[in-house]
Amino acid sequence: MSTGTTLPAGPADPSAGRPLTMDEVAAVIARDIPAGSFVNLGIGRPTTIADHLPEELGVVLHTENGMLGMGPKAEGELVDPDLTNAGKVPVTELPGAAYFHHADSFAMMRGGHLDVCVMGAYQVSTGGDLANWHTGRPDDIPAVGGAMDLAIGAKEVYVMMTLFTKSGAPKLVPRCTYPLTGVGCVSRVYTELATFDLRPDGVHVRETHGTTVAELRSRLGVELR
Amino acid sequence: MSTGTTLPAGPADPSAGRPLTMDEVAAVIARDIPAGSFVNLGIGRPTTIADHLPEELGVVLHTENGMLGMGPKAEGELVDPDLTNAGKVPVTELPGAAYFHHADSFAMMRGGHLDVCVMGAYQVSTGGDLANWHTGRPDDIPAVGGAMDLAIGAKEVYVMMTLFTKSGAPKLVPRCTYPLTGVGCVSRVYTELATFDLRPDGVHVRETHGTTVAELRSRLGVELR
Amino acid sequence: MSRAAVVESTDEAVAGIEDGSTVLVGGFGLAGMPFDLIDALIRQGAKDLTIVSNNAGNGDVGLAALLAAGRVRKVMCSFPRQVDSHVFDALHREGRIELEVVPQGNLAERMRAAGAGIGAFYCPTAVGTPLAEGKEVRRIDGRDYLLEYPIRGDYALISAHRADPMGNLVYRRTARNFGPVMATAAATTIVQVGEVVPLGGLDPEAVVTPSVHVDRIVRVDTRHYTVQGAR
Amino acid sequence: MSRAAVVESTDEAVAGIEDGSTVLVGGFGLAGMPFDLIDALIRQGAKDLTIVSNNAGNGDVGLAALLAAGRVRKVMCSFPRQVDSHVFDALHREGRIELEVVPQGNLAERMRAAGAGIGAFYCPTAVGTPLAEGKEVRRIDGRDYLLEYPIRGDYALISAHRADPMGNLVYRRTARNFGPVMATAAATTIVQVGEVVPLGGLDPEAVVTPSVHVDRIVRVDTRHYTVQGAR
Repeated sequence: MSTGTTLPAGPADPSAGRPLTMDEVAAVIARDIPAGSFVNLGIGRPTTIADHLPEELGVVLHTENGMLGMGPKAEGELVDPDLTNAGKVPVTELPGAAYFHHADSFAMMRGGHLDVCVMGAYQVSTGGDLANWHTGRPDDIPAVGGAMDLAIGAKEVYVMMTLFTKSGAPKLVPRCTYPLTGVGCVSRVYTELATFDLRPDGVHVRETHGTTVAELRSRLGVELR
Repeated sequence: MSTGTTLPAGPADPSAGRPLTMDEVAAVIARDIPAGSFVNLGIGRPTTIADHLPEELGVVLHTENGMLGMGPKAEGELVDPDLTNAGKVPVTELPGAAYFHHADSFAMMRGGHLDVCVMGAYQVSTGGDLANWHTGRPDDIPAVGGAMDLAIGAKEVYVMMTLFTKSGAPKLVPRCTYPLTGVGCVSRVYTELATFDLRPDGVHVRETHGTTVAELRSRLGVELR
Repeated sequence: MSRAAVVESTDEAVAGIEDGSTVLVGGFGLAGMPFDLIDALIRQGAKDLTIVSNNAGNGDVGLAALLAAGRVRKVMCSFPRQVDSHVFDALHREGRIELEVVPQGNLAERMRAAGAGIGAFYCPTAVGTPLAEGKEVRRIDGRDYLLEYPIRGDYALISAHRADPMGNLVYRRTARNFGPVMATAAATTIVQVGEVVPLGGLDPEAVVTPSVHVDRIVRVDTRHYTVQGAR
Repeated sequence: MSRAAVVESTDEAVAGIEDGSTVLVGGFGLAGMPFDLIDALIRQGAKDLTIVSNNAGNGDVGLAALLAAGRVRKVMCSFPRQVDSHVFDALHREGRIELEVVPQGNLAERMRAAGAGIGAFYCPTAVGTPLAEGKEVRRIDGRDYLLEYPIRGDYALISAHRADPMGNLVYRRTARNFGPVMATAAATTIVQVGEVVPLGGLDPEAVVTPSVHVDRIVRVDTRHYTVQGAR
């Protein structure tokens, strides 16, 4: 895994002095994924990271419904009802792909064979707990899909989310109030304002976008290193 | 499974008024295997049962090293080092065969998907305990292979053996003295002198060859029904 | 006895499914969903069913139609809530259908355990979450695991691409999903396929579901449903 | 980072295997035995190894040669005693090699558990036998099971038929045996293949071991050993 903290300049480098768009966050994540990694991109926003992964990087995408070597979204003639991603969106197949059944697919995930998984979240705790499957509202129909399997499976679990809710509440929190998806599983959180490394000794700010560590510390109310 | 006790006349029907040869025992077992069954034939003598299974019976042979649809022993040009049975003897492939890896092969066995397995034995107890993997002699190198998996896996476990050791000791016994392969797993025992059904209410003699139930009772020293 | 039978109609394929059965239903969303078998099951009339499937129906077809027909007592699935799962949503909110949410990988692995003769297994998924409630926890090599039990089906209804007359199956792309696992986990496995090829017409190296796991096969015409755009 | 590398020699393929490693070695008898990788491992010199394999060597080649070279501390296998296992037999009788006998299906399932992230599982095999000694027994639904733990490898040495440059593998006939399971169960999986085909040269539906489980690939010339006539 990439562990450096210096950022190469380039198209994915924001250095804009302003918060990133979520598409720019996707580009930042793509930049941090090591060449040749096996990666699972969660349903929703994380799926867009694929658009920022140059082919020459050789990243292989896993979709938990049973495929390695997933290609871009299928359009027009390429749409095949038998070939979708985990979000049930039609996708394509790249050379060197392989299909497998669900038990093998989740064995691959649970067994720690995938390098990186990126998911969205309602909340992440400073200790790496993840909440992204259930709002906890009593009238909400719970639906977990593969989120809990992904949370405990990949070597590195990254979260891609906005740092605050629409009403301004922090989503990186000392302790999750939403029902948990996994415990202590998230190692990095990518947001529009900053990227955080969640380490045993605390939360480290990896980079900021249009804000400062001091400002983040004050807005989040958590310890930052 | 076949449960009838009347025997059709035919080449496999001994009715010779004498003990059977082991090849004739193989023929008797073949006669009792229902059409279309999935069957695993153990290493050694049970392998010869295949020679008595007419093709039109549609019995499918499983070999635990990873194949369904195993054909006869390979000779000459047909010998392929990549295609052997569980005894590591070169075999052939029949139309409709399928290959799979060891975990899937033993899942198939352990999961109860095979109808019949036939194995040899040192001893079988009247309660269906099987001893066929270890002589118990301290200087013997133990080697179990798939015997314990087969013992607990198939829907019906049949044993094919001589009824007495070379020194005349019964091999169908009240209690095995050899180390066990499986507990209460054998449902039928085929020997040169008789076929026995091991049922919850005791040992039933299914047929005899050149002997009588009374004589067997006296020689074996076990209850027979 | 246990060799697969190629039957002539989907009605024949689903004959005998009893009220109260647990039925494993293949498919992930629409891909691999055995629509024709489900339609036949609706005609057949079995009720009080427990359905094990990844989702709880899409739109008004397939599982959703079975649910709408009032035949299902309980659904075990990983992801009932979808943009087009209005049939399930309404039944559930009305308290007319029971739901057990199982993480997707556990759903697969628990059926695999049933097919493989495993009594139970320790799984790291869902530890410390609400879905761990009531489950035994065990620490192994410093990590916590939950004890998970097999999910067995009385029947599996699945869809495959091609079969041979023995019952060997191959699938197509991600429509494979739960099919091979469910085929091992049910007492009776019923398969709809697009084509039955002659014996010897499948490469033995490429067979995904070996014949021993298949009981009934029926050929159906390929139907295409609108692919939904959301999960 | 984790993408497979196609290397030029078997020596390169086995480079870095440390003394004391647990090495999973594919093959069932001679079929699927990675002879060239084992020969390279003998040259490489790692010692004090634990070998996990179905058998404990045949004749004087492959595993038997590794054993004869004195590099193996312990063998975990299902069937050491064969007509031509004289190398192992002698070492074992002299007390120079440790043996753990594991039922063949448990050997496979325990490696599968390692590859699948399962902490332990309850297995009905060997209940009430000497191989149950020291194992936890649990009654589930009226049947007894033994608790079995994963077997993990530091390395797996396996043989496959063809690879593509990504590391996807297909096997040939019953030479498949333990290869696909071992590939999932080792930290580093090293594969000898008869042919490396161009990318796209393997049917994605027929891939048996997906690339994610493979680390190093080396092409070797096919060698045929005498097929033994007994178990």
